[in-house]
Formats: sequence, C-alpha cells, structure tokens
Amino acid sequence: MATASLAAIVFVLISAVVASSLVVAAKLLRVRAKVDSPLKRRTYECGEEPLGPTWIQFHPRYYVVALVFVIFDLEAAFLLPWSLIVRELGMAGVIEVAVFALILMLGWAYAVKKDALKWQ
Amino acid sequence: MHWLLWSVVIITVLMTTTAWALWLERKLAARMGSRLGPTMVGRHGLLQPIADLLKLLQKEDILPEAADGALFNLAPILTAVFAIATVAVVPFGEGVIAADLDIGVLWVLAFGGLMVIPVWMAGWASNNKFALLGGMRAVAQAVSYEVPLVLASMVPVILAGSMSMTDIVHYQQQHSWIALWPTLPGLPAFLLFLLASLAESNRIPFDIPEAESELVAGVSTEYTGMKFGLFYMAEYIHTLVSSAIGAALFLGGWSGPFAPGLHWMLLKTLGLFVFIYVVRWTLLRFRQDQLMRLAWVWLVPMGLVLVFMAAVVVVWGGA
Amino acid sequence: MMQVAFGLVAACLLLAALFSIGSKNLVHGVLWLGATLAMTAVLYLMLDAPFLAGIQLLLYVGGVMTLMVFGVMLTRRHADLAVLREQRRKSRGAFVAAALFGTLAGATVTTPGLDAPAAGSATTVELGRALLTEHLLAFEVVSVLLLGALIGSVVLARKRDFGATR
Amino acid sequence: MSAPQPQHRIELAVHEGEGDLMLVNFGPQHPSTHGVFRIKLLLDGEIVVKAVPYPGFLHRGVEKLAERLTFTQLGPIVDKNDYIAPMTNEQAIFMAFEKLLGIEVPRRARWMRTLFAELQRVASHLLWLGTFALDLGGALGGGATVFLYCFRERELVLDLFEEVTGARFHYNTHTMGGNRHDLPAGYAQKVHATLDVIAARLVEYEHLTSTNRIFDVRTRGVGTISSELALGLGLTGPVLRASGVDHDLRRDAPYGAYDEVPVNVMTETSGDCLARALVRIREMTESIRLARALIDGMPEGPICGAKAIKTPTQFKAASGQVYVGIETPRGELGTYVIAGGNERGAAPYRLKIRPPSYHAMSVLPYVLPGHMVSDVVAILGSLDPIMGEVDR
Repeated sequence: MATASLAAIVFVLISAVVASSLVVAAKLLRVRAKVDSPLKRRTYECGEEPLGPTWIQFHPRYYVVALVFVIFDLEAAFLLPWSLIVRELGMAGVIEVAVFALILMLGWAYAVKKDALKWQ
Repeated sequence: MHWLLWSVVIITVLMTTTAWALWLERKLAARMGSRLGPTMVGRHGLLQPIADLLKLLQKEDILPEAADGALFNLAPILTAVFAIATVAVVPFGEGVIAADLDIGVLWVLAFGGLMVIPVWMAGWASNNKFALLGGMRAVAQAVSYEVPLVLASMVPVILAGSMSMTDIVHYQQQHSWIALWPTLPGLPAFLLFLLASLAESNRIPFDIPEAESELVAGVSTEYTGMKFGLFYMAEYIHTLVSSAIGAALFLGGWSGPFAPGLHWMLLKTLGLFVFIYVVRWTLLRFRQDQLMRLAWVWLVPMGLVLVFMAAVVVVWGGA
Repeated sequence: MMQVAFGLVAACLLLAALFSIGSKNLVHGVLWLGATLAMTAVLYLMLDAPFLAGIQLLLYVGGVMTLMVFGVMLTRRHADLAVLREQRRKSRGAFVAAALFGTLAGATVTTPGLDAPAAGSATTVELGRALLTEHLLAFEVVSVLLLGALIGSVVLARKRDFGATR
Repeated sequence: MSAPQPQHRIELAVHEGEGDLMLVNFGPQHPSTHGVFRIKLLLDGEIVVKAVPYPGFLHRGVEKLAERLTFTQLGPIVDKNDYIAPMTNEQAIFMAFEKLLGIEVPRRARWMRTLFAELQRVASHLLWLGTFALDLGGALGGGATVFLYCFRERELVLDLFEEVTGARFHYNTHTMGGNRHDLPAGYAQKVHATLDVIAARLVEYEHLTSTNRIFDVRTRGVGTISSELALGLGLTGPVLRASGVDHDLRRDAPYGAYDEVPVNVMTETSGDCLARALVRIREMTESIRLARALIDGMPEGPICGAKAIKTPTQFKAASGQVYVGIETPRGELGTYVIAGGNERGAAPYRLKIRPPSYHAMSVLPYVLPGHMVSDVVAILGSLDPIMGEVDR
C-alpha cells in the first residue's frame, strides 16, 4: 500500500474524528432547558399542525435527472483515463473519443429537443 | 511520517481559516449593505467566530419526534467529514499536501459529489416537508452541476497530462496559469469551473436548496445547536476548499513571485472566496427549472467543447 | 498490520451489506448499500488502485446512490417495507444470490493471473491506453449503450405525464 | 403554462392524502408571507396544483372598534392598518369623516396632505422593492443588500415626516378639517435635497433589478394576471395598472391637490411580476416629480378648516352615509361610514374599510396553480400585501 493511499484514508479518519468531536463537545457543554415542552419536538410546518405525510411518492422527473446524470458521469469516467494520455495517442485518440462523445450527444440533443430536462 | 503532520496541520489551518473567513464574509456583506458587521466581540469583532462556536456548543439539541433519529444525527457529521476530506489532495506548497494521490482531481470531484448524500439524508430524516423539498432540490442541483464541474476540471488534467494536483501546478509553473489564457480553453474553463463550484457549494445565485425565503431553511430547518453548526461550517469549508481547488487547478497554485508559495496559495484561495461572496451578496437567486436548464442545455456541451479544445491544443502544440 | 486493516474493512463491508439486506426501512437499506460501496472503495485504495477507488466513489457512491435514492422516492413507502417479510420471496432471493455468488467465485478461482497485483500508479494510464487501442470497439459500443439508456430515460420521462396539472 | 382564466367557482376543499401530492402549510410563520398569512399549498413535486389562502392571523377588529370610538379618536387607530403607509390611511378616514360632516378643508391643508401622500408612496414602494428583492434573493444574499439600500432611502423620507410630525411611523398628523402640524421653516429645501438623493439612487435600483438578468427571468411571465381577472376580482393600484387597465383614482376622481397637479398614470400590459415591479418603480419617479411640484407650489393659508379638537365628542353627525376612495400606494383604499353610532352621534354607526391588499390576495388561488414554490414567494411579494390591512 502506497503512502498516498494510506494518507488519504487517514485523512478521512481524522476529519471524521474532528467532526464527531464537535458533536460530542456539544453534548458535554450543552445547557439543559429548565422547562421541557413536547411542542419543541413537533415538526415545524409554519406553526401549524403538519398536513398529511411527508414521505410520499415523488414525481419521476427527479429520477430521470438522476438517470441522465449517471449516464454523463459514466461518460466522464471513460474520458478520464484518456485525458492522461492525450499527448501519447495524438489526433487519432482525439477523434476516437470525439466519436464516443458525439454519439452520446445525439442522446443529449434528443433529450433537449423533447424538453426532458426542463423540469416543468 | 511527514504526511501525517501535514494532515493535522492542514485540518487545523482549514478549521481556523473557515472561522475567520466567516468573519470576513460578515464584514464584507455588512459593508456591501452599508452596515458595520460584527463589532462587539474583540477588536473589529474579530473574536466573533469564537463566540459563535461557544454559543452553538451550548445550544439545546432538539430531535423532532417525527424524525428518523439515526440518520438525523449522522447527516451533519457526514456533511462535515466530506467537506473536510476534499482538501486531502490539495497542495498548498511544494510538498505541503496531506495525500499526494495521483488521482487528486478525481478525489476532489468524487467527494464533492458525495456531499449531496448526507444533505439529502438530513432532508429526508427531518420528516419535514420543507427540509425534504430542500434535500430533493439539493440532489437534483448537485447532480446537474457535477457533470460541467468534471468536464471543466478535465481541462487542466488534459493540459498537464496528470490528475495529480501537484503535477498540474508544476505544469502551470512551466507554462502559465490556465486561467490567464484569454483564449480557449483557459479562461472559459476557469469560468465554467467557478460557476459549477458555486452551484456545487450552494452559493447564490444557486442557493435554491436553502432558499430561506421559500423553504424556510431548507434541509437545516429542523436542526439546532452544533448539528446546525456543522452544516453551516461544512458550507463554508466547502466554499473555501472549492476556492483552493480553483486556485490550484487554474490560478497556478502556490506559484508566484516575491513571497513564499504558501502565501500565494492562501492569497489566491481567499481571493476566490471573497469573489464568491461578493457574488453572493450581489445577485438574486435562480429558480430550479432555470438552474437545471442552464446546466444541461448550456454548460454540459460547453464543457465538452472545452475538453476537446484542450485535447487539440495539446496534440497540435505538442507541449 | 495490513492483514488486520483488511480484516477490519472487510468486516465493515460485510456488516454494511448485511444491514442493507436486513433493513426494513428502504431508505436505510439504500444508505447501507452506499456504505458497502464506500467500503469497497477503501479496499481498492488499500490495493493501490486509487483510480478505481475514485471512480467507485464518483460513480457508485455519488451517482448510483443518487439514482437509488430517487428510486426510493418513487415508492410510496420509504420507511417500512412489508415485502421482505414474505418467506417465499426470501428463499427465492437467497437462491439467486447463492447462484450468482457461486458463478463469480468460480470465475475468480479459475481465471489465471488474478493474484498478481498490477504495477503501481501507472494503472490509470495503462487503462486509458488499453481502452483506446486494444478495446477500441468495446469503447465505442459503450457510447451506443449509453445513448440507448439516455433515449430510454427520455422516453420514460415523456411517457409519465410531465404536465404541471394533473 | 396557459394564462389563468377567471373562474367563477373555485374548489376550496382540500382533501388530505390526494394521491401523491404533498400538502404543505405555507405560513403563517414563514419568512416570506409579509406578516402572518397562511396558504395551504397542494404540491406536485415543486409545482403548485392548488392554493388556498387563509387570511385573518392579524385580525384586530378595527371596524368593530370604530363603532365604540368617536370620529376624533379613530385617526391613530387606522394608522396601524396599513403600517407601511400610515399617512394615506389617516388621509382616507378623515376625508370620509369630513365629507360626512360637511367640513371644508383649506387649500394649503389639501396640498400638504397630497405632498405627504406622494412622499409616503415613495417610502412604501421603496420598502416593497426591498422586500421583493428579499423574496427573490433571500435574506442571506443579494436580496438583503437591495433591502438594506431601500431601507436607507426610506429612512430619509421618514426623516422628512419626523421633521413635521415628530413621529416616524404612526404620525397622527391628519385631523378633522386639515392638518395638525404646519410645515417647519426651510422644509422645501429639505424635501428637494432628499428627493435628489432618492432620484439618483432609483437609477441604481433599476440596474439592480429590472436590468438584471436573474431578476428578469424570475419575474417575466410569472404570475400573469389578465385584465379580466384583475377587474373581476376588484384589484386596484399598481397590480391593476400592470395588467393593462388604465385606472388611477388620483386622475379619474381627483381629490386633494390632484385636480391642480395632474398625475401621469403608469401602466404595463403584460400583468406579470415584472410588469408590477416596473409600474411601481416608475411610480416612484412620478411621485418624486409630483412631490417637487407640490412643495414648490405650496399655497399659503390656514392648515385646518375646523375647530381644534378639544373633546372626543366634539364632532357629531346624526345621519347620513358616505364612501370615499383614495389611491394609496397599494390601490383603492375605500372608507364607508354610516353616521349615528352612539346616542349623541359622535361615533360611526358602522365603518367599513376596503383595503386594496385584501382584494389583491384574492387573486392567489387563480394565479398560483401551475407555478413552482419559488414563484409563490415572488407572486406574493409582487402583490405587495400588508397583512395589517388585509386582516384589519
């Protein structure tokens, strides 16, 4: 295991320790309320009783955006290895990747034309 | 073991800088709105961040009865962890780096993308309609701007031929700062990066997940005390780290004349940070559909064009 | 030292996977799956495949998780899942999982050369080289696959009425 | 999104758990309801399917109170109705009482009242611009900057009022038959100096808002009110004029000094939030022009046409009823009084106030459906409602 990988894992661990220590410190230092009221723990909905459930079935348009995102993210993941060796592969590589991207952009054009990403 | 030392130093410096960056922003915003900002705690209100921290630590911690307790408590911690962890691969000087991963840029992008999970988690776990709407908005917005952000960051990667941020700074030392190229793909890529980072860190004009005039406080509506504080802190850390990444990828990192590299890096980071906050206190905010449209219809193809421009420049320039 | 660390991470991974299956709360299940995927990324990092770890975080934990989260939001019951309590479904699921595991394990054992780790940090560059020369056709076919997925999702979006009023 | 049409009936019952729509209380305790106001929103994702407004959280029973108080006591009470434009409130109620009692108002008093009304319009529209920017841009962003700028200039107008009345908010300067306080020496220069500052900065605000791309995309085509809908629901003021109806009581039924100082009425045709914003911003410029003309041509003479108030029951009217409508910053503020309240006739038998904001809010169920949550805030803000006036 290389030092950099180890360092990265340790760094994440340290940041976790820092973040949780703040919560722990808050637990230790907090001033308890003299009067406890169940109203405090009521869900906030502008001072009214909450109307109906919150965890409802959402509109599929959110899902479609996530789907399109994953597709483009995948595209980016495929472009990343190429981006390191652009010099080495030269123009041929650029064209190969351009074909890849162009095919995908056909789908993008279709989506834009059909207003699938318009959200309304 | 010097990397361990740097890790601790970088995290400490990051946390303290965040606290006083907050003070800086408040002063800046106050000046822009013809106010004074914090003045009471310490000289020029300089101790205000400490007072804020102490106040937040003492606040009562309220768990809403309808909330999903475990996720509700976990979300702010995870948000802060992801915000801090991003900085691991950012070089602040020659060798001043916590983890010199050769996939630095990818690490940054991955952790930036991860931020939305705890934010959504907080929105869902609060079992509050405003919070949930805020969480859904946050995810939809972040995923839309993730793609342009990846594409914009790919431009320096292609030019330098490496994903290591140290290598990218070295490349800029040998050539010139990428943001200083007035032509394609330098400056436009920098602007695209800035725009997408603004959206990723939920800053105005893209702060619709919080949108306090619409969603009260978005995902943090039900949060109190230090847990709210962690969201607040993570937001500023994220902005600060985005500024640092922008400085390293496009503004030549620690390179600069006369002063030591560390100073230059901090100066550039703070410069970008101040820019982001001047934008914040100047502009109004977009609506969600306009935001999504901007990302998908304009920024994604623009990013792709810039990536291929960079590739062509590299191939023809033979640099 | 490495052995202990690996054991720890692997144990976390397994536990997260178990919680992911066992959770009756759909959202918790998805988030445990996210933890599983993140643990896999840690394993990749420990195996000195940082590119793979980054992609795992970017695509799976960031992307696929988002997709699944929004997928959960498409259901009406985020917080309690009655389906899991049916014994028949459980046994069928166990059978499919066992078959898949068997196939994968068999392939892993019989494929030669898997135990030799690739050479250090050059992997990303090598990956790109292989992708754009040796496996160029596969690379381009992937774009067609992605195109299909994209058009499919747009059609899906069109089909479910996107009108403002209902 | 098709333009909403006026409907004669609107289904007001909201059933819980309607499919997968989310039912949200938007208010009363919400940052953007301009006071306390509740809208029940039925949301499909972020899109409003149905909106039901519930006013009344700030109801103080002013109209009932008026039946117990005498004519002279009511001035300071109505100050608190539209707490953003108290001057015009006082003006409205005393104009109605004067008409009922047959009291002549001297010319100088009419000019002074008109001057105050126009200055009040500038102050009120400035506050509207600030809060509207707050709705669009948030208290933690550009909106707050515009808000603070607008407040800075509004303070200057309040300084002018303080100079005359000694109060910054609830002036109680109108009285039966005229004004209570005369203009101090050198007031004209002060008014001009203040208006110079505001006029110069209005240009800035136009840049901050109407020439700003984000302001444009957030308001253009949002919350379109057709002229039929506006007329059908009794909208008045800038909201009506933004929908292309050229109606302004200052010109169409002149009172005060408006017959001598004619008003240019500002209209727009599109009826969306942008049109309402533009109408208000132009009205500020017009009000500045009017205020300058009024202070320059201010006639000499007495400032009150009736005996000074000594006792609460000094003014009596045994019978009769009057309606007086004036153009406040928000539209037609009507006051309807029936005389003969208590046995001696010193109080109104019935007082009905017709607040422009209340009628403006009635447009919400027609306009909100089809818009997004962000637009709800923008539309509500663009109607410039004052809850004290809506609920009375």
